[in-house]
Amino acid sequence: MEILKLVNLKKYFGGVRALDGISTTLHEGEVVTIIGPNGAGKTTLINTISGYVFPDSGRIIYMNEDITKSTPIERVNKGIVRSFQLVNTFDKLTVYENILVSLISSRKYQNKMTKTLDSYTDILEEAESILKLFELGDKADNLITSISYGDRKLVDVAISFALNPKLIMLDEPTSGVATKDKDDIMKKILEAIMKTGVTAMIIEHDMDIVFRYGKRVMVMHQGKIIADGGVEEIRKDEEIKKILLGGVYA
Amino acid sequence: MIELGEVVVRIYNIFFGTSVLFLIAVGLNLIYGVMRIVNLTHPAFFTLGCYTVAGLGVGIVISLLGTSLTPLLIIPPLIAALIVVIASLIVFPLFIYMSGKGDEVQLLVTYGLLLIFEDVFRLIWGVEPLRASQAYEMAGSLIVGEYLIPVYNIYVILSALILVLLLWLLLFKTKIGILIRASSMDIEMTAALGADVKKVLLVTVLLAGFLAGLGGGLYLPSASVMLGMSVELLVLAFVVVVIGGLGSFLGSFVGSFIVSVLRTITLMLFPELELALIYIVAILILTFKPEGLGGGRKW
Amino acid sequence: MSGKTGRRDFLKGLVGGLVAGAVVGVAGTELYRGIAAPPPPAVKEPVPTTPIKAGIQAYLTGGGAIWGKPMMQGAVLAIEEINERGGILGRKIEYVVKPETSPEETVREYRTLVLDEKIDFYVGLISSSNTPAVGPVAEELQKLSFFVDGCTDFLFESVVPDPRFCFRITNIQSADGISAALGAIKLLNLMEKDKVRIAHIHPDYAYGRNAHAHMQITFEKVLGKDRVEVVYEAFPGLFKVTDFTPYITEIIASKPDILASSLWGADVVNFYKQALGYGLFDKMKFVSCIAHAASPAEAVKDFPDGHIAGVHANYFFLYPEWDKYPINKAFVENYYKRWGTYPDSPAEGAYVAVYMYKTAVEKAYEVLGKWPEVDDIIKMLEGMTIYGPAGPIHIRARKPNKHQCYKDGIVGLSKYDPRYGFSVLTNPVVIPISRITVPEGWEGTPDPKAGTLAYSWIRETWKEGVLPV
Amino acid sequence: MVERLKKAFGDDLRSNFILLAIIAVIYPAIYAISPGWGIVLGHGITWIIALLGFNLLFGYTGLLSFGHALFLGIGAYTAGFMYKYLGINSIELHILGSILSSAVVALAIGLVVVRYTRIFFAIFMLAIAQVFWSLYYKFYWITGGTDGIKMARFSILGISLEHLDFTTYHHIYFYFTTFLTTILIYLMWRIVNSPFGLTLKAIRDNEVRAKFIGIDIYKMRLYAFIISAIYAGITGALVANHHRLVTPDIAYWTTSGKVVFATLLGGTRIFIGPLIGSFIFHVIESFAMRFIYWQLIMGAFIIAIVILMPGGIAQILRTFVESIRHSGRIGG
Repeated sequence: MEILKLVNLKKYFGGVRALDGISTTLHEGEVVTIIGPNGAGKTTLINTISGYVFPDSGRIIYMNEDITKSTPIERVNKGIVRSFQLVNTFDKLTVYENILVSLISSRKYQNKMTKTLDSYTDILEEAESILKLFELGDKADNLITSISYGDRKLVDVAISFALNPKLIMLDEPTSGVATKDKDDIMKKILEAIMKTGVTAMIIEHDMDIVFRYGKRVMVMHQGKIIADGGVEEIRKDEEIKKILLGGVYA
Repeated sequence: MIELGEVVVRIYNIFFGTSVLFLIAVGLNLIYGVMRIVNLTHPAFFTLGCYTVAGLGVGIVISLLGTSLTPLLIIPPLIAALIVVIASLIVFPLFIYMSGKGDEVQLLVTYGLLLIFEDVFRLIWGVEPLRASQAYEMAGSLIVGEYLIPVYNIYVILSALILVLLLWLLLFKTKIGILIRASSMDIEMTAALGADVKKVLLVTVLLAGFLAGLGGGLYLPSASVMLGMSVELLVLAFVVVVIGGLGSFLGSFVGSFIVSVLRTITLMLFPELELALIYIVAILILTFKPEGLGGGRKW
Repeated sequence: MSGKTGRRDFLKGLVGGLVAGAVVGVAGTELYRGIAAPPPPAVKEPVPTTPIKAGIQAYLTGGGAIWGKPMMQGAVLAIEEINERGGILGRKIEYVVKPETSPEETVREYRTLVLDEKIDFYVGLISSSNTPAVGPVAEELQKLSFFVDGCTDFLFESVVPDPRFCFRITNIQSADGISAALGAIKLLNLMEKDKVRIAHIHPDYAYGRNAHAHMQITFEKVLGKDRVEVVYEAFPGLFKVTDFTPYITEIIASKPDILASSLWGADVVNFYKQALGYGLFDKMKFVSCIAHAASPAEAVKDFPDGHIAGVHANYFFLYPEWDKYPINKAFVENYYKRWGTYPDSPAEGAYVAVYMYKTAVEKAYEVLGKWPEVDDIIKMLEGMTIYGPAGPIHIRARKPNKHQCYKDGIVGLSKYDPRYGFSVLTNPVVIPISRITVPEGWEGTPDPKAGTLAYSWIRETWKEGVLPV
Repeated sequence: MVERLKKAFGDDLRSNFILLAIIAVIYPAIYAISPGWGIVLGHGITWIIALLGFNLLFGYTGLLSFGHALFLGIGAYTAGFMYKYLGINSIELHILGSILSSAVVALAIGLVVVRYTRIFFAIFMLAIAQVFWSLYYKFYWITGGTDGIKMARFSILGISLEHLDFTTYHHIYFYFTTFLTTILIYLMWRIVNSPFGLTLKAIRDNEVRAKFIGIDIYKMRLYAFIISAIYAGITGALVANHHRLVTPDIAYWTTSGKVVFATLLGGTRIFIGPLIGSFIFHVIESFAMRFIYWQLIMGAFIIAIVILMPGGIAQILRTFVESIRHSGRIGG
């Protein structure tokens, strides 16, 4: 079943064409990795789908509904969730509380102010299972600022998962993480995606990671999708390699 | 029917009011602009300038040079500026401590300093209002139609204009000025580029102190200074910077001008509303144009 | 002027035994009222030797300090004088000073004075906001309290209509505005004018509003409503404004004959200084009810000559004339010797308050033969008349304004005096207080807008076009 | 899993109630030795409520209000008007009235101001509070201007206290307020530990992320603003009854300053902070006022505390208590 359809999305910042006519379709349960050099428009694409910026033209169809003009909150309520490139957590709260906040929001409990949290066993249980999903259980009571960067990235993703998303968009979940930990994090994230069966869109820079874990890969360059296909297909394309090398490694 | 003389006097009052408010607001904005510190102590520096002239400066000048106008116009405000610069130097370590700390730390520390200053004034100068209006009286008055206007106020207006010019030259044409402006945009970047940020901050604090001291020194002969003045000036100064735009050099001027115009108009038409109207305008501006009427420009 | 005659009668009767500097309590006919007049006991019980403790509360910071400091000095001077002469019946007086600030904090400090410091009596307060706050607390804690100022009519008309423990020394607030207006009418010959254009500038708080209302109704009644025209009114916040130039311009532009004002402290300094530069004083007469009242050496140093100088209807140190009234001379000299400055209205008020206590205790001791309880002291105070530096001062025993002190008001013309180096009050007009205040037993209701009985009383009982003094 | 919600010292109810109980027990002794200090404790207990409200907004939501005097003023004038114009002197009704009036005013103002944060919010609140303050001045024929509104002693449960001596009267006031404060502390504790409370903290820490997990920041802030205002309004009504006088001073910006400083003194990141702050602030203030140069002492205290104990006094207490517990555990 089609979950997301982008129709000719355009977004210009001054003279820069961040999105220059993006059209594509995502199906339920699909995991898409987006790659491309810096400034290709990857983050702008996620920003546009999540409602952080509005496109200059084009349409966003989500589950057969036009959400081009919906607010970020409306989209979250419909199940479109994202994480950010830099760690974006609630810094004075514990790991556990970070996840709870997210659960409160997804259950629409944020207006409940007469009873303390311990009476909401449903979200407490769910928080435990999310902690388990990301293997964060032993760090649950630590302040988010006191755990390793890699773990914070995981919490960041876990916050998104707690919103019970249908479509999750992760903006470079391993960026800034020490190389040796990247595998571990990516593995945990993908496992979570598999277990929950959520549709996912992941921006990733590290080619090794992409080629090891990716299935469908989408290549962006100068605001356009220049290739879209299986990992092997993309890996073999010399043209793409040149662009990626020019953009990332040069 | 409004006579021409009346109009002239009112415009003249507006210029005078603008000059005085500008001299208070510009330092407040300078420190906020560069250090992001809301300096509640600033009005105390202005008041210290006033006290210095009344309690020290004029006495020194008269005992050394006798009662003659020109030295009385020029020297006491400079003494005031010097004293306030010294006071700024003394409290400077606190400003270094505060920069980068939360709003609440800044509010607490600068308010604590304000309280301390008020008592220091009392300790040194006592409880009676002080004044030193020799220069104001000797400068005499000009006749405008049926009205008289004090010449001294013209001197204050001109001095403020000259200060604006000098300040502009300093900020836009000198190296330290460029560094100050750069720091106000992005202090980390400025530091990364190899500038001695601590020196820039020191210059900023001293410059703000200098302006406040000079402002107080220029203002005093036309008024008096008393305990509690800094606390009263504080809220007014805030309104000025809110109307003009927080941290904006141009905004200091715009805010001062608008508050002066508002005062003159309300006092002419409905004097009961003076204070309330100024606050209400500040609220309206915060509601509809939170960057202030200075156009949101930093400089 | 009956006020002066009364004073001369007294002076004639003043015996030579009067010690210069001592304030002598004169037992009026009412003094023994309330005590079943027993013959003075033959044997007097010994007086405790422990010191008496006085609590003083005065503005020590902010714009009010210009009143608070002399008030404290007046009280301290009286205490020191008394101690020098052996105290009250041999008991020395100790004192504790606390700051007067906002009503909330003032009440708190008052309570500390009474409950912790265990003072025997209290002298203090300048602000009209603080007496209504402290008054009920004084009644509640049953502590004999002399309020020096804070003269709002509101205190004894509605807040504490039936006081036992609190007394107030300076004249009631309404008397202030009324006497200034009457003084202006007399000294400026306003009765002869066809039309009087009036501008007003008062501080925006209870005192300024009160002065405005009472000056205005006095002008309207005495001159006739048709002959008075208000051309401008402004109420700058108390000590909130330092640049008065826009006000000055508007006042000049409205072309008044007189400018009625109750600005005081730094406000009056700023105002007249700036007004001089704009030539305001050449174009109109300034009628102030208070400018010369506190710290005149600071407040009105080079005030222009020939304008109405008000002293809050209380006291100016040159009057009563020193040669005719040695109590004042001695007070001024002692005060100057002790503090290096001339006394003013708050200093005199606090000074008198301490002596009132002394006099009442001594009189009660004479009658009872033992150190009196507070109730006995109060009985002595009610209806008492004593002679202070400003002349005779009478404490009311009956409503309205029971426990309010009354003395003749004084208004004059300003004149710079090189002997003192500041502007003084000359050509004094003494306003007999009985002519301008609600008589004892008068039953009316306070005017709803002006809020005072005095206002209703003038509106209802004064004849239009007649000068009552 | 509920264990994870267990609170450290200061964020638990128990330490709050123990502290309150200690004060309630020692209060009569202190009053007997020095009634002045007993009354200072009375001030302390009264202001806790407003400080709790302020801290919900600042410590938990991240909005620094420099105009909380606005709501203290609303509460106090509501009580004053109820007495002056309706002859009501029941303290329960005064409190109910001020809850209603401060909620209504907070709703009207909150709709605009909670759009702003940081210094803009602070100054905005300051300006609005100053407008209200100048209105209390200007409409003197309604508000009594600076003379204020004088109130009689309050009645409680319909029983008049008019004929009691002051000491008994003050004891009744003290214990009534302690009772009320206990309830309000309990309610506030539930609020900050509820899903709503955690949501507020999330907004404080990261507004953008909060928005992207679907939280309506504007609405949450508005709710917090209104609750905060109600708490301040209750203190206003109590202060009016404690002093039995309402003057514009309570709405002046220096009162706002007092709320901010007392809370910060106690500590804003710990639930018990306002409780500690209120007592310590009043003790310091009363102590400083025993000297002529009290502003200097007060100012020096403020600066010293900010620099030496940036987390407030509660933070130091917590470190102390936790270290004792910790060493106890090791020792045992």
